Amino acid sequence: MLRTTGKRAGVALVSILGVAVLTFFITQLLPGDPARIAAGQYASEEQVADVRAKYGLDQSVPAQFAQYMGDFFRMDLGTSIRTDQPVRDELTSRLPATLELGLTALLIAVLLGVGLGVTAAVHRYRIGDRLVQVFVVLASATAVFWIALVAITTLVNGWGIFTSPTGRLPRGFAPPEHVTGLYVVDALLAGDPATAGAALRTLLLPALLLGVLASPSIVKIVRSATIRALESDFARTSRSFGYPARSILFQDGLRNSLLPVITNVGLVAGFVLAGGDVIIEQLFAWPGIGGYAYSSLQENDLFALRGYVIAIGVAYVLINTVLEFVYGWVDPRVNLAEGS
Amino acid sequence: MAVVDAGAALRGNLVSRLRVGNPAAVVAFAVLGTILTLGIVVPFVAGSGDVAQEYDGLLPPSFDHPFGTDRFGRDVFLRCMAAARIDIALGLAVAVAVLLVGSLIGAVSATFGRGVDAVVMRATDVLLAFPGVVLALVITASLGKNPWYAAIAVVIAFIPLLVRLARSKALEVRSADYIAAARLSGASTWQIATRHVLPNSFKYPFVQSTLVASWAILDFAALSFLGVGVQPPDAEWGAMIAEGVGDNLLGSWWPSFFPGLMILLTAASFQVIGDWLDRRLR
Amino acid sequence: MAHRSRLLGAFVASGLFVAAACGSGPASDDGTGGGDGGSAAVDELVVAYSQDIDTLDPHQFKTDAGYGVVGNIYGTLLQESYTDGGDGVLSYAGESAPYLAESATWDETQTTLTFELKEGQQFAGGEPVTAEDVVWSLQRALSDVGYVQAIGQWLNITDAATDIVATSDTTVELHVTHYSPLIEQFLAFQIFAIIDKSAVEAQAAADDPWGAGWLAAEATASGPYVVESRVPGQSMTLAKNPEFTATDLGDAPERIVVQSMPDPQQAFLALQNGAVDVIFGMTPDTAEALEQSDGLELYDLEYSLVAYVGFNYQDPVLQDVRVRQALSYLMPYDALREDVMKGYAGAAYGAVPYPMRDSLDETGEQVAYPTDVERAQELLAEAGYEPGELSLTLSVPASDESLSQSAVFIQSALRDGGVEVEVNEMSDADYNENLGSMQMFLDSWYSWGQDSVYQMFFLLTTGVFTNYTNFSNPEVDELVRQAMATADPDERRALSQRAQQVIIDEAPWAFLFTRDYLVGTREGVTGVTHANDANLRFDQLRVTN
Amino acid sequence: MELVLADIEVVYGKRTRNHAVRGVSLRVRRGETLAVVGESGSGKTTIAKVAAGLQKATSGTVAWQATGDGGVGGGPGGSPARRQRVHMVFQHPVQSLDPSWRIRRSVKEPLRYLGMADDEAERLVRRLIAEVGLDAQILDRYPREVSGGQAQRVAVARALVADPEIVILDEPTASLDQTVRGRILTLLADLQVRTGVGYLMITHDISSVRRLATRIAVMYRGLIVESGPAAAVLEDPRHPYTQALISAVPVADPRVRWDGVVALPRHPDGTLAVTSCPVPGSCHEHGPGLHEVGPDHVAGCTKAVDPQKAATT
Amino acid sequence: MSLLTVRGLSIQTRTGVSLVRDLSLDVGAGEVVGIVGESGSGKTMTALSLLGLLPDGVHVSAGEAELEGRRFLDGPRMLARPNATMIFQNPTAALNPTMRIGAQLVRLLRFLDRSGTDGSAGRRRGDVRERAAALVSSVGIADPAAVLGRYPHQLSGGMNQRVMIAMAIAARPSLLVADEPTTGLDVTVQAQILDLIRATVAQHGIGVLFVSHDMGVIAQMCQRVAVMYDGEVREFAAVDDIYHRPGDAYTRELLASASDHPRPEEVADGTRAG
Repeated sequence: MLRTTGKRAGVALVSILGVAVLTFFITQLLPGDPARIAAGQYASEEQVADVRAKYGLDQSVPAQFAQYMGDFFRMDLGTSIRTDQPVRDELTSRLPATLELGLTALLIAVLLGVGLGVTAAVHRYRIGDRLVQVFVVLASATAVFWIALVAITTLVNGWGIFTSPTGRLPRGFAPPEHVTGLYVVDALLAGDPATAGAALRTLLLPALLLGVLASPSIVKIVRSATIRALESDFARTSRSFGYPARSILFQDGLRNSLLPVITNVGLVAGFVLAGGDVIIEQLFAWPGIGGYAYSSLQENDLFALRGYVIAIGVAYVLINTVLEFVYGWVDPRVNLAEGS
Repeated sequence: MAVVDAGAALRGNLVSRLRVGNPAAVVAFAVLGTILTLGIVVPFVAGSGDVAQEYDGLLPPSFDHPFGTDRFGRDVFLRCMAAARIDIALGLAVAVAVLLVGSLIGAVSATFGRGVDAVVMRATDVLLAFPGVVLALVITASLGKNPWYAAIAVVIAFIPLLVRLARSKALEVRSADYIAAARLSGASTWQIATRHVLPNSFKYPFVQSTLVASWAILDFAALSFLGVGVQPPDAEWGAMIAEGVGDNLLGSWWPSFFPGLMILLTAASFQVIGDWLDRRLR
Repeated sequence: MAHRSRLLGAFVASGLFVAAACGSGPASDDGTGGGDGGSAAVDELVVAYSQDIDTLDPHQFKTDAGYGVVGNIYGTLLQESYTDGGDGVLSYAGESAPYLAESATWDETQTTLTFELKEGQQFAGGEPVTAEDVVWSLQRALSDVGYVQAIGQWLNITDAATDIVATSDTTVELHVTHYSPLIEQFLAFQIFAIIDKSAVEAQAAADDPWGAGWLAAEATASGPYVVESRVPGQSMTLAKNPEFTATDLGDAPERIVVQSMPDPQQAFLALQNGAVDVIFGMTPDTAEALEQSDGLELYDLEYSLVAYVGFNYQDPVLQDVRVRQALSYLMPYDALREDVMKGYAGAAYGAVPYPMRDSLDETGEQVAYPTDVERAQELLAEAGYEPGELSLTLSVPASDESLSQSAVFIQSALRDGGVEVEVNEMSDADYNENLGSMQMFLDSWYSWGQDSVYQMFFLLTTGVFTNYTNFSNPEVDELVRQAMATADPDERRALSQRAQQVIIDEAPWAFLFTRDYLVGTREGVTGVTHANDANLRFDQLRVTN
Repeated sequence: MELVLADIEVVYGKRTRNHAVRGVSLRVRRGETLAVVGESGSGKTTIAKVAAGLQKATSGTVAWQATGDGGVGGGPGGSPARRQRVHMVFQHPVQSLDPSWRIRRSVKEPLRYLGMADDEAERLVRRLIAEVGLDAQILDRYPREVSGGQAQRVAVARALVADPEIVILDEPTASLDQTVRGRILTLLADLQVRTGVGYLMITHDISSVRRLATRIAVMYRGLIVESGPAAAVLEDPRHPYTQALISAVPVADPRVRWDGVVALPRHPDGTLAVTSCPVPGSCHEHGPGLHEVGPDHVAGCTKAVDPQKAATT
Repeated sequence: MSLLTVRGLSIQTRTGVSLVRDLSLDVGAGEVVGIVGESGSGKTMTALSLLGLLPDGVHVSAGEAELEGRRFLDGPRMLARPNATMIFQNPTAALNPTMRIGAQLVRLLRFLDRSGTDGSAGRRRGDVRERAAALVSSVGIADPAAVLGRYPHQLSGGMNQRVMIAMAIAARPSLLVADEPTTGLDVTVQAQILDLIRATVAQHGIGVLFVSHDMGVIAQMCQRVAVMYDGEVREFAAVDDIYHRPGDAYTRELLASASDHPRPEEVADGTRAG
């Protein structure tokens, strides 16, 4: 157990290092002269040179790389060219918004994915299954920016079901006291259900869009795993004893199909926290790190973009490492060391 | 046995297989075929709709303009069809590139093992640590705004996926009994790789590449939507949606709705075809 | 989409402002125009900007949103005076009034300007505003910490270290080489904001003596508002500064929420459903939609914000004046004003368009090269280009909807005239970095103060770094130089107009149109400032109903 | 020619050091069948792979020795094509044929690598297919289109087509039905008579051993615990494990009373307990040496020399 | 009177392919009746149909069956409690891989308690684990506590089959259906499992329907045997008659192939689809 833990941690560490190195070299290719951008359009050559020196951009690429890796190990992501603030702080301050959106979306994706997957498995090869399959194809072929647009036009502007996409809280509500940074949670902790409700209503539409579009891979996996489990020898054993259908579905079917979901959650989290998030945060004026990344890209803000990419890469590696542990803990078969 | 028209037999066979096997696949082929045909034919016949103020701006869908006109007075239908060429061609090109490069790297990794394999696996680990769109976004930003760069970025983003798949399938095949038999028959490593491993493991990446085409179209549209892919005023579905965002919110839904619908139909068709191939080939 | 509004292009330029050569001494009364209304101070106003507030350092410039907000947090020695036209708009009265200063006095030689500070004025942190703070703030402005240095020469100060002096705790002297009315105009802008020296120095580091890192995110307000809270990337809430005593803030809104809304349509919808009270800088589309909505108000403010296609003189093709003129004749001026700008635009006659003072065009209707395809083709033929032979690249900043839409129309129109154009949409960062090296580019520019000489100096005289076309004409250079040294308004106008005519003939730009400044509000919001710097003064906003 | 495996050790896992095979020596001659018998985990499959050269031994040698029979002989075609020494027949016949190749190409594969001209190879393939009792039509089919029994015949044809010295049979009938199983065994015996090929048969199935083996080696936990002529080992097993193994086979005759099954203590995970030797003072104290218990018959048990003692259980 | 009577059982797939045709057999109380045949002969389908376990797309098309005089058919189980239970080939796969053995036994015991017809209703929860341990030790497992705490993949096939037998017995069935219960197990383990089945059957006096392809196992386990080929029963008779006076050609072939000595004519007749 200890050895596998060490090995996994080692692999994670190597991946994180790789993330750092790759990020450096990709962002090194970014067009434009970051120093000139930082110094501003009206800076003299001397000022630009000063800025270049300040950010260490006057050094050779290997020297910059050494500096960068040193900073990386000190968890220093540099200073934003745009705002002159430490990138780490800027990311941290925006992270709760992204986490609130991403985690809600992830929750929706998992609940929807498991629900539909199990439904399809129970109704396998029949009409219920077909309908779920149609959903899977449509949801995985839908462009997130398009459906977000359609949803805003109809659900928000047309029928007023959801609040206007102007950030995390509608007008008239003050952000709750910072505890977790998740408005809904913080508002509930502060005993302010009205604010919590308003925050949830604002959160719901972007989270739903992300969650629904992220769910197909979970549906597919849950469906096939549940079918496999329900058609397995051990489910047949359960039927031979005459266990009720519900017991077979939960104890034999779902219990065994949730395992592959765990590994898939990593991929879904990637979409929800980064891929789709950049676009959704743009469209919903959501003040998270996705919007930050996009602005940084627009402004060729080398350090901010680099910080974002590293943060996402590292977070992704960590998420997957944690999931591997969870998987090993949940699935007895993975942990072979216990056997002998 | 009488001489039969082999082509007709094959066609009949294919159609009947499709019909019996999967009505969804028939629909998917039909949809994709229609879009592709229109994408090729329409621009020749009616122009590619890139002339501003050819018509009045923001006319709603009608008989003359089935998808309406955009703010520049261009026919949205014509532009959607002109875009179809670019999007589908790019989706397919990305899929083929990913398939070839990914399978090659995967097969090499599986064949040579050890050092090469370890390096390739760590590299894919690292690449997979970045969600596809983010990776593509950063790469495009680095290379510069250009549809080709965006396509390359999408290719790079998907390659690790195919490498993984090709490698694991190649490893699976390599441990099969018939590989042992071939080795005992005197086949060299190269002969085993080219004659047994590749043909038997190729179909999995091949099936996957159909899905890659679907995802590539989505990602490419997303990049264009974010402004780093195809640049307006060139027609591309994602870019068209980006252009139509404002009009959409102010009540003219058609300039952005139809390109999105095209993406949906095309990507869904590739998905269905992928699922169908998956079932047929396994 | 964050910085969709390409107003950045204009306001990058707005860092450079010039004041009209009118104003004599300090203005008469304490006078701000003030809103009518007379109602109690409104509790909260939500103002939407298209960008995020990225820095609070008044000497840094990144976005117009950040810039506009800073002006409400920091006080200056002088401020603009406004006249209330009764239509909800407060217009610049053409002179400056004391603000944090009690008085501003020139000596007889007009080389020393002495400021007496108002008594009892404090920073939000509680520290008194002293002469030392003023000196340090002005020195900081003129240091290399930001871009303001570039305008420093216009204050006629030789050395900031020795020419800005505190003679007592409440007295500051500026020693200048010679008098210029521009000096007072400058000092009314937030680039000469008064900052709490001790607070900043407590945070300054060895490699950052001016505390740029700290000031970017923090502010010790000397102006009417303090930063109450901030959600990065989303909003900033300002509250009335309790320490501010320079003017009476009695009727000013208690709280201003500055909301970042990158998407103009979203902002408009938010205004419609009451989530937002004021939109600063609307697009023509949303302005048009707003005018068709009930319960909303559009403030359509005319400015000399000129949109133009710049022709790079370093390009061999564009060096030929016939080509430049031909291209100018091909531009679809009417379509741009009507279809892109939805009529919220005027004609631009030359580089100094109406309503800039001293413009050759007094009505805003003249066009130098009206659309004329035949004439254009003749000129092209003279220059040796048959239809279809010429193909050019037009760069445009993607974030400015109006400009990128204009590009589509221009591309189409030029194609009709036999010139192929490839449109290159660029991010703001790319675009700004490549200004000066692009073949043809679409840009818009606004000079604070709307002064013709200033405008021509920065855009069209040889060697100036914002001369993005690399236009170089000895006659223009000389005329501008003379005008800058001339105090007499009539003589200055004559020199300016001669230069303008040369520029029109040379056609270094295609002079497309002037853009109106569009502020949308819900009904009853007044006190919108038609300011020299095209910024809102939050303390002037009122709500009546 | 004779295939000689000497002191083969195979260890899996660098850290876990799982001894799959612990010092096994074997020899297989042309014309004879050596059956390696054992239960799962005994290391018999590993031995097969090592003998085939598909896996490297951690230590020990695999070598060919001349036996004086000249190594020349009438192959199926009487051709001097004998350049291949060893081939193999696998447990799962269909899986041992490349699914994307027609049967013809699979059977011909060894000949192609020997550089034989195609028409000659075709003749040889057809002859072999006939010899394994199949119709030539089957050559145009794909593996998925034939039955398990047919596929195994094809596999036998392929194994023999290049006229090897030794064919390794890895559980050749384990996945086949009872009646097919009998026919394949008969075919193998028949082909051995005709071609003089030697078999190294790996199996857990005692009844197929009875049908084919000339010699038997019993493996247990990576060791050979007993080996000798088939009849001797089957009729007079000396090692307690061999006795348990043989006694456990149910006899297909209801009149034969089936009792006296030797129970072997096991751990819950199925591995036999180390103290499984029913005889006190077991070989585990003295090392697993093999002792001569009869003509060419050895057993790795100190008490096995005295059948009286060993049989008491 | 026999315990189990099956008359005219036919099983078909949804597409009409016939898997079992007109099968009749009976099992007496305390009797072990074998079904022997090769793969595809329909023997496993017959066994599964009796417990309503036919896979999707396969159904009983005709026939009837009686257990202890009560009629039932394929489909939802019609009996109030599982008075017929089954053990399977590949016991490791027949147990839920994500539940410890103890939990699976407890699940079964609780279920049996709830269904309550074995007179044990209302037992307290506390003793369920003890009963589970007792069950496990009753099938010859030396260290019940250790086995209950393990997952199926941590136990050998033989051990898992013992657990399956314990579970099958826990339901106090009158009929045990055993579908190739020792196929895939090592021969020495097989001997022990077969011993256990014989002992258990004798102890509880239940009838067994024993499905196998192995003529040796059948010979040693059963009193009567049905020989199946291609969905039909070729011969149903006492085991001694089948082995020594086979009335059917196929039975003779089976016996021949199972014997140690080859018959020369086998080579000639080619191979059948396997």
